[in-house]
Parts: sequence; C-alpha cells; structure tokens
Amino acid sequence: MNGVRPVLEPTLFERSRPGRGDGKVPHPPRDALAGVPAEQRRTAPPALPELSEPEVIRHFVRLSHLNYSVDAGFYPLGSCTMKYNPKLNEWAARLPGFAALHPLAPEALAQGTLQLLWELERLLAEIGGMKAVTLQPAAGAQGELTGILMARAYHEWRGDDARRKVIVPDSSHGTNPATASMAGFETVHVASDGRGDVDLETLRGALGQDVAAVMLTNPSTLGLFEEKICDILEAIHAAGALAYMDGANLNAVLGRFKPGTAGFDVMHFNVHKTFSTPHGGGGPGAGPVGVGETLEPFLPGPRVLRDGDGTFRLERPGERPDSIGRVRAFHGNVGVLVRAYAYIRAHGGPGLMRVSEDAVLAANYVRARIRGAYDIPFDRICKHEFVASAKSLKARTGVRTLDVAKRLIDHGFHPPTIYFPLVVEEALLIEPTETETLETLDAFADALLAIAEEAERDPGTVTSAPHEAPIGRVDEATAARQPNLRWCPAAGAETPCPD
Amino acid sequence: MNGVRPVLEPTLFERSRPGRGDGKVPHPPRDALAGVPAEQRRTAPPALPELSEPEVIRHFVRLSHLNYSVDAGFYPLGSCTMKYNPKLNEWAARLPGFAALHPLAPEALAQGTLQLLWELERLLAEIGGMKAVTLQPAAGAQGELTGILMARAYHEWRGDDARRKVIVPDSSHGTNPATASMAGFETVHVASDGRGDVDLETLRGALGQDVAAVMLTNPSTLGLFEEKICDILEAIHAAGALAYMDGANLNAVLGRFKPGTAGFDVMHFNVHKTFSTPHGGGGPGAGPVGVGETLEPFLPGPRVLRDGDGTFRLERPGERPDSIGRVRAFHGNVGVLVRAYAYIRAHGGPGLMRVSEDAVLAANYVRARIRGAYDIPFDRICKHEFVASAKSLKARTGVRTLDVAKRLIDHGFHPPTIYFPLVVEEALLIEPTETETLETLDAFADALLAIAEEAERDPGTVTSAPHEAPIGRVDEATAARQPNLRWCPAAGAETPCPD
Amino acid sequence: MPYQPHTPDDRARMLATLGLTSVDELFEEIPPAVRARGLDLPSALSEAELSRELERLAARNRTDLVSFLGAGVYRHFIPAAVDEVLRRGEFYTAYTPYQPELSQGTLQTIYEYQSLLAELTGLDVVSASHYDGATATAEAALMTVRATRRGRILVSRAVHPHYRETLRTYVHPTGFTVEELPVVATGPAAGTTDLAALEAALAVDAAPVAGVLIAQPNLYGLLEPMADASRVAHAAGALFVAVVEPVSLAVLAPPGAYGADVAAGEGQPLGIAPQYGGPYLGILAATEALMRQVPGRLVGLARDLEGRRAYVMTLRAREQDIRRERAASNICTNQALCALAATVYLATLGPHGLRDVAAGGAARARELEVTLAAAGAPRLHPGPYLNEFAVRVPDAPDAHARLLEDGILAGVPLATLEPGRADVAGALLVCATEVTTGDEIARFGAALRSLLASPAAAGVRS
Amino acid sequence: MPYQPHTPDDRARMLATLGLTSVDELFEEIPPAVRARGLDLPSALSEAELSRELERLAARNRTDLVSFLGAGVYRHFIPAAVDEVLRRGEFYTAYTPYQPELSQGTLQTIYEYQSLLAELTGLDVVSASHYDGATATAEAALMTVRATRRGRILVSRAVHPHYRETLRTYVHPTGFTVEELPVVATGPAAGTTDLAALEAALAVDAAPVAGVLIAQPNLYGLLEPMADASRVAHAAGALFVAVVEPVSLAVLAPPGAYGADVAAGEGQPLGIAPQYGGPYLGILAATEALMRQVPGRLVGLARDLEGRRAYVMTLRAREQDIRRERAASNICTNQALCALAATVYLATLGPHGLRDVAAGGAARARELEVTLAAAGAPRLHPGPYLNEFAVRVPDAPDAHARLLEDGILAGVPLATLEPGRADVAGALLVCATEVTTGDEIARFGAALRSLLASPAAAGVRS
Ligand SMILES: Cc1ncc(COP(=O)(O)O)c(C=O)c1O
Ligand SMILES: Cc1ncc(COP(=O)(O)O)c(C=O)c1O
Repeated sequence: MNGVRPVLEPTLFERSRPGRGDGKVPHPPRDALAGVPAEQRRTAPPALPELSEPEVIRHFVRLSHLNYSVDAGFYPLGSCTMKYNPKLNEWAARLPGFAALHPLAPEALAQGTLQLLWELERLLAEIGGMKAVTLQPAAGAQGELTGILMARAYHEWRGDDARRKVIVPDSSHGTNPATASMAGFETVHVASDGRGDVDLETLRGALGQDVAAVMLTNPSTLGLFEEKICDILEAIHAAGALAYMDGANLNAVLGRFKPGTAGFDVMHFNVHKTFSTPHGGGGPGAGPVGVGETLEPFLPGPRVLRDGDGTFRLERPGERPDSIGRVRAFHGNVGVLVRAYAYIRAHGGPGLMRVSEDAVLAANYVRARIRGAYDIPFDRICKHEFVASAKSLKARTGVRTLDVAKRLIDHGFHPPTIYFPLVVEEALLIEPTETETLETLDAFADALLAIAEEAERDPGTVTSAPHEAPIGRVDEATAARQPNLRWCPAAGAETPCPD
Repeated sequence: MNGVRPVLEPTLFERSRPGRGDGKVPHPPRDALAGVPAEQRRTAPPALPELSEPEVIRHFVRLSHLNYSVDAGFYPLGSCTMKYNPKLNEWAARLPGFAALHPLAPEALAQGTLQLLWELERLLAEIGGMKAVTLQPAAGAQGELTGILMARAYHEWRGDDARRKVIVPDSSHGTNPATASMAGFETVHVASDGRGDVDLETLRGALGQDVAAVMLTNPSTLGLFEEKICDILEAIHAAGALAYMDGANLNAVLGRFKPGTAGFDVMHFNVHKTFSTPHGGGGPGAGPVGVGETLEPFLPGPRVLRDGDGTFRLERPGERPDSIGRVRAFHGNVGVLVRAYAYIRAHGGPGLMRVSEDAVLAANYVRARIRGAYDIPFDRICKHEFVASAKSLKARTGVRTLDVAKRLIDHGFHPPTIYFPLVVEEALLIEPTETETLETLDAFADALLAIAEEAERDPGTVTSAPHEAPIGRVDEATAARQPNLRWCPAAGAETPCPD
Repeated sequence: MPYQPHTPDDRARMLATLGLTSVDELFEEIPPAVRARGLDLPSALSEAELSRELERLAARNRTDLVSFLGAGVYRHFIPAAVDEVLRRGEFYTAYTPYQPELSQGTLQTIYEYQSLLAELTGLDVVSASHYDGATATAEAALMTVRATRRGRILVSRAVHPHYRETLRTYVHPTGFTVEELPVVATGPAAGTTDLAALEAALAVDAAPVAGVLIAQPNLYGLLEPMADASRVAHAAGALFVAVVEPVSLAVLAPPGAYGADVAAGEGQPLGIAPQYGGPYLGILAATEALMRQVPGRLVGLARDLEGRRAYVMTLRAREQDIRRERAASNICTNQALCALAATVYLATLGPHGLRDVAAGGAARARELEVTLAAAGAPRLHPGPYLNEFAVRVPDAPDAHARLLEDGILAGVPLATLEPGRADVAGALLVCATEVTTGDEIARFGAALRSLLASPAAAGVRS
Repeated sequence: MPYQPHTPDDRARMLATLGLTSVDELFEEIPPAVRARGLDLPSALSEAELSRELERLAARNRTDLVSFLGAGVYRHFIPAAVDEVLRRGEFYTAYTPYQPELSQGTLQTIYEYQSLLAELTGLDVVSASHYDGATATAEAALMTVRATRRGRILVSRAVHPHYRETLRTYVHPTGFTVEELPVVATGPAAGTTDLAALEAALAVDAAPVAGVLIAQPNLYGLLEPMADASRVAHAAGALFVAVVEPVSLAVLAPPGAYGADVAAGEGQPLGIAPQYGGPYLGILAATEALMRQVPGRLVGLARDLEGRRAYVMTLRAREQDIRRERAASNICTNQALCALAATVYLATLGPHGLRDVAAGGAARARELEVTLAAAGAPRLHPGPYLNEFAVRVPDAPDAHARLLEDGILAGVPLATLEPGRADVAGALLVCATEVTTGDEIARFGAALRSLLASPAAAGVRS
C-alpha cells in the first residue's frame, strides 16, 4: 500500500474537509463581482472538494499506481498500436514557446508553430502519398468524418446527389459506420472472404451509382494486407465512388505502401498510433487527413500557407470557397502534432521503414509462437497485428477469450483487444508494436501458452481471473442498469444524487 | 506487476543486449580521437549496459514502484522532517535561467541567482537570529563541519591552541561526534537528565579551558526543548567555548526561538528538513550555516555581496583573509537552495510560525493517542517529534521495536526512526510533520495500537513482518560479510567480480 | 534506431522462427504495382539535434507580450501540481480504460471529472470529454435533434464564430437546419441575443425547434438573459443548450439552475495551456433525462464481484464500437488527459480558489475598462460582463497592429474574428484574468493613449 | 496555508485531545528570555505570485550566450529520459533507504550506479555518492592518510584550484600536511605535473607520503602521465589518487588500468545541469583493499530471508550513525538523486553513446583549436588534450569581457581561476563538447579575429 502495493483510493470528495486548500492565487478585492447582477450569480458556491496540495498529489499518485501503462508494461492491444512514447516529445510540447501560444495570436507571433504545422503537413503527405493534408481533426474518428464530409462535398459539387451510401467491410472499426451515419449516409457492410480480405465479388455487387465512398482499412483490422487492393480500387472508382483509407494501421506499411499513390482519394492518420503520441488514458490524439487532387479544394480551413517571402500564414476566410468549413475551433490538437513532428524527424525515411519492419516481424513472431495453442483463423503472413481465437480452446475447456484476457493480467500483461474484429469468434487481436524487446515478446507468448495449458488442467483458475489485480471482475450489468455517473457531495456518499 | 503489483526488477546489466540503444547524440567523425595518444586511451570500451530508451524508462518506472515516498504515503521518521515537497519548487529549480547557469559564468550573467542567494542568506539569518549565513555546505553534516572549523579558526585566531575537545550530548545525532573528529577534536559525550534534557551539572563538569565548542540540538533529538537553555549557554560561554546549534530540528520552533538571538554562536540549517526540499532517496540537501558577529570573519568564501549600485557579486580571492576557505567547489547546492527560497517566500513569517505550530501539535497528538500501548519515556509536551519505546511491550510479548516497525509496513506506513536516539531502549522516534492530515495521523496511531494489540494476541505475525512488501527482511549479516557492491558484467551474473 | 530495441541478432532469431531470410518477405503480398520504395523525408536526427531544432522553432513564436487576448481561450495560472500529475507515465501512457482491472486510476479520475463538472454545471450527466468546445457544442445540438425528433437548431450569433462554423459543418450533412439568432443592436441589451427574435423563430409551428444555443458569457463577454431564454425555449418544446466557460461557473448561475438541458463548452481554462489551439477539453453535460443521448464515454461507479468499489465505462450501448452505425456519435479517442488536467486543477484550487480566479479576472477587467476608457477607448456595449468586453477604437485592426509593436497584444479585432459584421468592426475584444497585473493594464492604457493621440490614429495611416 | 491540511476544526480537535486551549501552550517551556515573537520576513506569496517572482529572477540570469566555458563543469546534452525519471515522486520524495523492504527502487539504482562507475573507473568499490568533486577529492586524500597511517599529501597544482582549496580546508584541522606539486614550465610536457618534483617529494624518508593526487585531464585540459605517476607513487609506498572527469573515461584509460588506488571526481557531466554549482555528484571509487576506508553509503546485493534478491545498505560500521566519532567521515545525506541522474544518463547513452559524447567533444575541440589559432590565439601548451585547452590571448581578461559583449562566453580567464600565477595569466581556458556547433566555433573565431585586429586589443584599453 502507499507505494508498496496499490490500494483503492477514496474519491476527492471523501478526502475533502472544509477549510483545506488555499494559497494558489491571490485573493481579489471584496467588491470584485460588483459588476455582476445578483440574478446572474450563483447562489451557493459549487460543492467542489477542498484539499491541500499534499493530499491532491498523494491522491493522484496513488490512483496512478492503479493504472497499467506503456511506461510500466506491454500492451499487446490490436488496432491500438500501443508503442513507446518518446520522452523528448513530452519535453518539446511543453516548451513555453509552443505551450503558451494563444491560437488567435497574430501570425507574426506564431511563425514557429505555423512552420512546424506546415512542415508536418508535407511530411504526412509524403508518408501517405497524398497531395495535401489537414491537421485539424482531433482524433481518428474526426478525421474519418472530415474525409467523408469531403467526399460528400465532392459529389454535391459535381451535382451528383444520388449517392446516399457508404460501404465498409464487416471487419471495420466501429468508427467507420458511425462516421458514415454522422455524415448522413447509409452504411452497407460487405463480408470478408476466406482469406480475410474483402470479398471482391460482394463488393462489386454492392457498388453502384448510389455509393459515395468505400472505407477500407489496409492493412485490415485482421492485420492483413488486402492482396486485391488494385482490383478493389479500380472497382470503386469505376462506380464513381471515392476510396477512403482508414490509416489507423499505417504502422505496418510505412514506406512500403502509400495509399495516395496507390489510388486512395482520402485517408486519415492516427498520430496517437503510428506516430507515437501518448494515449493519455483515452486521448487526446490527432487525426490528420490526407487527400489527393480531387478533394483538395474541400479541405477544412483555415489551412497553413507559406507566402513568397517564406513567412507562414493562415488562410483568410473565404479564400477557398469549396471548403467543408471548420471541423473544430482553432487549428487542431497542436500539442499532439508537435510530438508527431518530433517523432517523424527522429526517424527519417529509413527509420520509419524500420519501424514497420520491426512491427511486422514482431507480430509474425508472436503468431508463430502461439500457433497451436490458439486458433489462427488466417494463418498467413500478417502485418502489424494478427487475430488469434480461443474458439477451439473454449470448445475443449470452457475457457473463453475473456478468461484468457483476464488471466493475462495475473501474468503481468495487459490483455490484447478482444472480441474484435466482430467477424472472428472469440477473437484476440494482438499487436506487439516495434518497441517491445524480444524478451518481452517471448514472455508474453509464454504466458499465453501457459494459460492455454492451464485451461486444460485447471480451468477454474482461468475463469475466475484476475487474482492479482487491485479489483476483480466488475459487475457491469448492474452498473449500466443503475448508473452512478457522479459523486453526490450533498448525499455525502456514493448514492446517486437525488433529483 | 507492471503497474499492477510491484515486482522485482532485473539489473540494467541483465536487460542489456549488444546493439541496443543509439540515437541520442550525433556520431562524431572517425578520427575524432586522433589527438589522443594510444597509451592514454582505453583499450576496451567500458562494459556499460546497452538498452533502448523504452527499456530504460520501463526499468526505472518499475523500480520506482518498489519505493515508498512522501508523494504516496506518510513517513513518520523522527529527526528527518519528511514533510511534503511543494511541486512549484521542482518547477522553479528547472527554469532554464537557473538550471543552465554555469558556476563560473561572469557575475553580470548571473544576477538572478546571485540575488536569490543573497536574499536567502538574509531570510535564513532572520529565521536563525544570526548575523550572517553561508549557503555553501552541501548537507547538514557539512554545515556542522563548516561551523566547527570556524570555531576552531576562531580559537586559533585568538591564539588559544589548548581547546582540543568538543562536547556533545549522548542523544546527539551521529554526525555531531563524527564532525568533531573530522575537525580534529576529541569528542566528549554528556548524559541527559531524567527529563531528557542535557544534565547541566555534568555539562558544567565537562566544560573547561580545553573545550572549543559544545554542539547542542534544540529541540533535542528526543523532541524536547532544552528548558535550561539559558543556563547552558551561559555555562558554555563562561568556559570560553562556543555554542554550536544543530538546527536540524528547527521545524519545531520557527519564529518561537531564534538560536542566534538566544546566544548560540553558530548553527546549521537543514533545508531538506525545515525548508522542505525533497530528500531524493538520500540527497541532495543543503546545510547553510549561520553565525553571529564573532564568527563572521571565518565564514567560507566566496560570499555573495551586493555592491552600492545594487548589483551582486562574489567575494574576490583574499577579500576576507580569515575565512576558513572553501568547503566545496563553486557556490553550494544552488538547485536545492532555489527550492528553499521558494518555500520560505510561499510562507512568510506567520506562515512559518504556523508550520511549527502544526508540526508540534501533530506530534503531541500522536503521542497522546499511543500513550499506554507504548512507553513514552519523557511524557511531557514535546516539540516536532517524540520518543516512544517498545520496552514494556517487548518485556510482555517479545515483540521488539524492529518488529513493530516492520509490521507497520503491512499497514501501509513507513516505519518511524528506530533505535535512535541511542539513549532510549527500543526507541521509536516519531515525527509526523505539519503536512499530514488528521485522518492520516489517526490512521497511523490506530495502526500502532493495532500492532500493540496484535503483539499480545499473535506475536508471531508481528515478528515475521513485513508480509505485504515486495521483499521480506534482508539477511544483512551475510551482505556485510560477503559484500557484493557491484554487478560484474564479465561474470554475467551476480557473483562478485573476480579480482 | 531511436526507440526500437531489436538488434540484428533479435531480428535474425525472429526471422528464423518464421522460416524467412529477409524482412522483405514479410511485405511480399503488397502488389508490385502499389509497392512503395521508401520515403523522401529529411534524414533522422539524434535526440540532441532534434531538441535543438525544436527549441529553435519554439523560439520563433513570441509569447512574451503583454496579452489581453481571450476570445475563447484564456491564460490562467496553472498550479505546478497539475503538470506533476500529467507527467506521470502511468496516466499519459495508459490506454483507454477498457479493462477496468488495470485502469482504476484513469477510471476514477474520469468519474471525479464527471462529478466536478456536474457540480459546476448543475447537470448530472457529464461526458468523459469531447474534442473541444466547438465540437461539444455541435454534438449538443445533435443531441437536441435526437431527443426531440425535431429538425431546427437556433444558435445565437453571439456564440463564438468557430463554434457556429463547426456546428454548420456537423449539421449540414444531416439535413437538419441551423439558424442564427441576431443580437440586440442598441440599448441596454446591445450585444446580447435578441429574445424577441428567438420568440419569433420558435413560433413557426410548421418547423418546430429542437434546440436553442446561447453562450454565457457570450462572444462579447456579455452576460445573456439565460433564464428568460431557457423559459422561452422550453415553452416552445425546444431544449435549451448553454455554451459555458467553466471558470465563470464558480460565480455565475450554473446551467442547471436556469433550466438548461445541455451545457457545452471549452474546458481549456481549467488548467490547460493555450498550445495554439489544442489539445483542449470539450465539456458536455446534460440532464439525466438526456443520459442516453450523450455521445462518448461515461464512467460509472460500480462494484466488483467481491463487492469492492470499482469504476467502469458504462452505458456503452451509445458508442460506436458496440452500436456501429447506430451509435450516438462516432467519437472514440477523446481528450481524457485534458479532463485529468481539469480534475487536478479543480482539486488543487477548490471552490474558493476557483472563485478567486473568476473574481480576480472580473476585478482586473473592471480596472481595464476604466483605464481604456480614460485612454479613449470606451466599451462597445453597456451591459454587464464578467472579465471580457469589447472596446471601440478608431481603426481597430490598425491600432491592434501598432500596439503589437509596443509589445501589447490588445485582444483581438472583432473585424478579424467576425469579418463582414459592420456593427463590431471598429472594436477590440479584450479580456483580463487573475494573471493580468495592474502594471500590464497601465502599460496598455499608456500605449493606447499615445497611439490615439498620434495623427496616424485618425486614419491617416492604414 | 500553502501546504498544511489542518483546518481550524482539526486543530481544535487535536488541542482538545491534549487538554489544551491554545497552541501557545505547546511552546511554554521556551524560557521567556529567549522566546522569539515572530519573524520579520516578506509576506507570503500565493503560488501564482511566487511563480512570477521566480521567473523574473531566473530571467535575470543569461544562459543564451555561445559558451566555451568548462573548467570543471560541462554542458552536455541530457536526454529527456533523465528528467522523466528524476521527476518521479517515488524517487525524489523518498527518504534514505534505511528500510530495505520499502526502498528497493532507490537501493537498486544505487547499486547500479556503483556498478556503472566501477566499469568506468576500473575500480570495484564505489561510494553511493559524495557532495561534489572537490569534497570527494578531499575525502580521497583522507582515505590515503587512514590507510597508510602516513601524514603527507601531495597534490598537483594542475588539479582544479577549488579542489585544492577544499582539500586544504579538510586537511588543515587534522594536522596532516598538503603540499602542491608544480607543473612543468616549458617543453612538450608543459602544463602537466612535474614528475621529477614528485619523485623528489616522495623521497623525503622522514615524512613518508600517504597519497599523491593528480587530475586527468588536468585543469588545463592536458593529459597527464598517470601511469608513470602511479608507478612512482607506489614505489614510495604511497597511494595514488586520480581526479577524473567521468565522460572522458569512455575513451581514456580508466584509473584501475594505471593502478590508481582511488578515483575521485565530479559527476556533473553525467546528465546533471550546471545550476550555478550544484547539486552535483561527488564520485569516489577505490580498490577492494580500501573498501573499509570508503566514506559514505554503500549498497550491496543481498538476499531476503526467502532467498529473493534484495539490495541493502551495507558495511554500515564505517558510518556516523553507527560509529559516531570513529566513523570514516561525518557524511550522512549525500547526493543520491544526482547519482540516479548519472545512472539514467549512462543507461540511456550506453557505451557507444558515451564514447560519442567524449569523441564528439574532442572533435569539436580540435576544430576550435584550429579556428582560434587562425584568429591569433595559439595554444598555451603543446601536449595532448581531450576537449579543453588553454589559448594565449593578449590581455586575456579584457578580451574575455569584450567577447561577452559579442554574446560569446570565451571560457574562463585563467587569471581569475588562478590569480597570481604569471605563467597562465595571459590565457583563456576554453572547452568544447558534443553540443558545441561548428557555427558557434566560427562565431567565436570571427569575433576573436576582429577583436585582435582592433587597436584596443594591443593593450590600449583595459
Ligand atoms: C482502425 C481504426 N480506425 C479508426 C479509429 C478511430 O480513431 P480515434 O480513436 O483516434 O478516433 C481506430 C481507433 O481505435 C481504429 O483502430
Ligand atoms: C539532528 C541532526 N543533525 C544533523 C543531521 C545531518 O544532516 P545531513 O544528513 O543533511 O548531513 C541530521 C540528519 O539526519 C540530523 O537529524
């Protein structure tokens, strides 16, 4: 406890005592609020907790000890690319020149950040084989929305209003269909073939005058490179649709496959995956979008431009009339983009290729090591990740994927992504990334093998796991049925607030 | 494990693989060392471990999880003043203006730091009631040495060579007698009286023409204020000796007792105690020394001076001929002193008084709470700390102080200082500091009571503690008999290096 | 390789296990026609070189001016405790807390964030975070559409223009409509939303309104008649969305108190650095009635099977990974670490500290008002404000540029923030916060006074 | 109260438990005659105000000059990983690891530090850290006295003057003597320790020498004949102490290889910022024969009672808390966190990275030598050096001051470092490291050239 063994921690509210805290900011004059009419004022101060700095720090340090993290362990989370987050990048983003810059500061005061953004757009354009890039989207999903809105704007601009559908493979990430809906499209799912690729014939059948775009993830969320990618792109374009590439899995193919060059019209990058900005417990990330010539006019604004004299500026309102407009306030998750820029500059071209090589090598190595103990539904060379399955294990022993995942916790590992992609039963999606040592990969594979063996021998221990975590499995059903989404200081306890 | 439950960690050497690492600094030209004669070169590169950044971080993050710390828990360590370390101070010491300044930078470039040091000397002089302060000493013990060397220089300067002894109370910290030896003096111990104070008669008996100085800690390491301090000081001075005050316990009496004003000739401050600079796992700290008029000429140099025009400069060599000289290179543990400065400025005078009030209140409160279950050898109002003892407990149950200490670990607490001061059998020296909440103090007292109770009921559980720590009790005897002080990469194992 | 541990030997061992001889074999299924052969990027930099390059870029920005710039992003003092917590690898390198057993730290901080924001907004359901204030506002508008099954959204023109633009981008493809409500042109309410226009817009029976969006304080820093607007909106069966600034909620009536159904806003002022625009924190809060319409993650307090308190992501059926095309939103990655910053910030300041921040800004703003008026720049609007307001300055954009030369960032010319709006073209929007000093205000006043006294100010130059 | 949690209610409860009514009663045993009544200090500042004040002070320092200043403290690139580790509260807010069960993190890092420094120095016993290079050197000298029971210490005059001064301070009260060895005045060995003088000093049979201290590289950056000096010292029964710079040990022969019994030195170059003088890292390493003479903490690898590997402070009988007046030294608090910095630094750079740092500095230094010579400032000494050397400049202190005006910190005038030494008075001690750029060297060269071409340089001004 307290640095020895993590223990559960009371809430900030339970730690609060009236009269604690203070000393952070000067006390304003008594009449400071004289200008605010009484009816606009709060009648009672918000019931925020009162703590002194020592308690605040201890609270959060102890909470931090309840977390798993890349800095302390291996995250084989498929589709998430949980690679190591370089420390220089944390330093860089906090440089006062970057951190203290107001987004509405006149351009003359912002030349450093503007230059960085301008250069980063070009670095990403080269990596994606794209013509132009916007850095505004705050995450991959917002990148998707931006991309699909551009596709929509393009068809509208052509006067083609009949395209009401967006096609996604059944293995796609949930954000793809959700994006299509947000962009006002109907989603059509197409199935995978026996090798895990998109079924070309089904796709051809689904394509038509009513399809605005096809969203593909390549390598797919099964960790497989679409071998028929050329035929697929040809079919999409033949139908007058646009090809959207979900670039979340770009870590597998840096310098080996450039979506834009290959024929994709638009793609997003997940900088919090491929370019190693930290996940922060769920965010922030950034989801830049690259486009080819066709979609460039529709990019959201304002873009960063370089003037003839080498200074950088933002697009003026109305300078690019076909733009889909803003997708957020200001210029993007700039602090995250600084980290991505640093990451790319630290690697250079050959370095980024080596990233992909090592990521792919590691995934195939783990696949080879656990084959046999687990099903490998698509047992071919994978890219950065692969799907395993506990289907046979479950049939033999009753031990499910969920149990294997929870038992991994006892071995000191974060579980892989489970039950995704949806198309594989009892799926375990495993992505080792390039930043884990061979020793770690071996230890992880050994743990999976040991669990499979244990499932045969002593399934109860597996199905009741985890045993070593600060908490056991959570009663999620009750949590959803009787949601308690906030502490209620008035009630002074963990009962939901009275209405 | 890995952020869930701390596990032991292999050494850097065991994690090393040839070929890992790189990318931190540019590669110099091949002939970079052409100017260095072959016989001056190393024949083989040092066998440092090779790791990539991700492994380095994970190694140290995991190791950090094996540590107890103020940021995660309560340290009731008597004589150590383990108070909370403000976070602003960490930020301040890292400001590039402070951190990047070379100690031989011309004074014109160093005005900010020089001003801070100059002001800090004055702040400490006011707190200690002293005439002048040197900030050079790197720790309390070096402050003691500096102070005693000044006492020696003073007697030498007076031509009084007969004073070969330094008196210390038997309850004194080990650094006091060790300092006396380093300064070329013989140590004389004087006993405490029944109330825990220095025995005035014994002291009077020991004082004489051969005594250079008396080192007192006040409040003493028993946590008691020397009630006869005026008589003691008078006796010291009557014998022609100087009075040295070990200020390590100043946290108890800020604004209530100023050693210089009371008559002490010289004292040291422990900024890593009283002024809350972090202990860093054993250092660095800083041990400024304050002196009265008598000893000012002997202060180590160079001191920081303010010129008439308000600029700051360092003393020139020879400017103060009676100085004892340097006690270290450059100007002191400046980064630590920046933190101390910030701490004092954050409090102001009333704030520092409140620090002492709360520290003393907390100590007395815990004393009152555990009285009965443990012996309180000097059961009177204590200052910042108090001595308890497991003597009766041991007599009744066989459970020793060491066992109580180790069992506290299972309760989530760091043990107090034990078996010190040496004058109390089975001592537990408890110092809560002012930065712990009443809830924490209560929880700690409850744990001590519970252990005392358990000692009666189930002594075996106590004597075999800790049960919850990452390791159990260490075989220290073997460690000292067959010391293994370094990993031996050549042997590739934890065997001591071959000679 | 900067961050990869694999040695040639490691690679050889892995290839051997796979029965391969070269890594190229791992990429053979990429059709030759689309196989790329490298990347044309600047060469790799060592960390030492890269750090120097980044320092050089950062130094090209200038952040040392005396600044009165707000307009949606505010300079506040950020206690050192905030970054101390954010820098902990256990927080910033953790993944989304899908596995509660390994994520109680993140989950509890999110639950605490939700609880703190519920206190501030007076609304019970708070999303774990959205991208920023603008997207949170857009999602709030879409919530009103889903909840009411109506198709018209009314937004005040005194909502930040970036928010209105984002709203249009988000709503456009859905086929619903966004209409802007004008602001009052003259009189004591000048610059606030025109309530008469609101009532008129709500009265169109054929096209019932889903939601009404008004900002408090509004774009011009003015306090809006939120209670009246909320009542009018509800009377017409519409939902009311308050676009709020969180620090102001320490002293202003919370959305819950005036009946707002949803509150959206930018959480940047809660301990997050400006960073030229992000990452920030989209605040989204709603009444319990709207719980299942809230997009994005929600964390609930639950129990593990042994009865221990345990936090967990809950009501997941709203989310894209479960519901796919029927999800409430496509949001996946959010701004969790920024929510943590806000949580630590609020915990460190407490209710009294936060009140001091808000009131300190208000006090400085009044000092600024007096100083600028004395220098010849009176307020544009007469109504009450908290810590931001617009002042009339002859030839405002030019004056702004010339003050820059004096080292003063005189807020933002409304002409650049809202181009084409004659009513505000001659004004600067200025703000003060608790970090603004009396000295800074005096410098601004002096520079403005001397500027307005010089002939160029009369329009000779520009 | 900035960092105290006690509320009035808490205080009242504690007082009540004690049966007291006021905190003043807790201080009643302080005799009235010596009872103080408050502190006359500047008033308390809020964190926001204090941070501004500290920024203001820091900004009064200037650290942006092109710097060639070394002389015992060196600018090196510090990888971001170092501060990331040091900022972890688990390390910097931990206490001395007296309780091994709760301190394995700190203990293991110290053991690793000892092991890394053992590799670098070629000596097996490394102290957990000493205050700084100067005090470590003084303690090394005292070790030789204790081990040999002899009373004379010889120190080269080419050891850093601060170290020699500290040595005198430490040795003076013990009654032992310190004698300085001269440096060779002319010829190829100019500037290095005079070995003939060493032999002569060692030959005084009546007063046998305990230890001989020579620095490598020495004060002037020159490489000393350590192997010869070591041999000569040992022949006379004295111990040999090498005062070393740790980065140089990546490429220079380690003390163990030339028979040194003790190595002392300043660890600042291993990832520690200059900070105007500290906290730094006193390196102290010795042969196993001297193990029990080493002052300060030592950590050993041990076993817990269940056989698990466990680290623990060991050989404690040398220390003040056990041995009191018979301890090897009075040192208690050391520089543990700085030793951690060095450990992370070395782990991050590895053997090849550290070699690149040392060799990179050497390459830049040769570039600097050529440039300065071409500008009119030739080297003062002819012998080999690593990355620091002295150049002859007319009117050196004045030239130094005028170069400052050009933004160039031209090392240190030896006249200020060693006042009263005519042989070096006309020289600047300059250094280059891996962070020195070609551009910086060119700027220095150009500025120096134009300075020396101007009439003032001929001594007209000064
Ligand atoms: C394949 C894929 N697409 C899209 C996304 C969405 O990205 P974000 O979470 O950044 O919104 C993800 C994220 O997990 C993903 O794995
Ligand atoms: C009473 C007392 N004096 C002196 C010292 C020595 O101080 P330092 O450890 O800073 O050398 C200590 C440290 O623990 C102490 O408690």
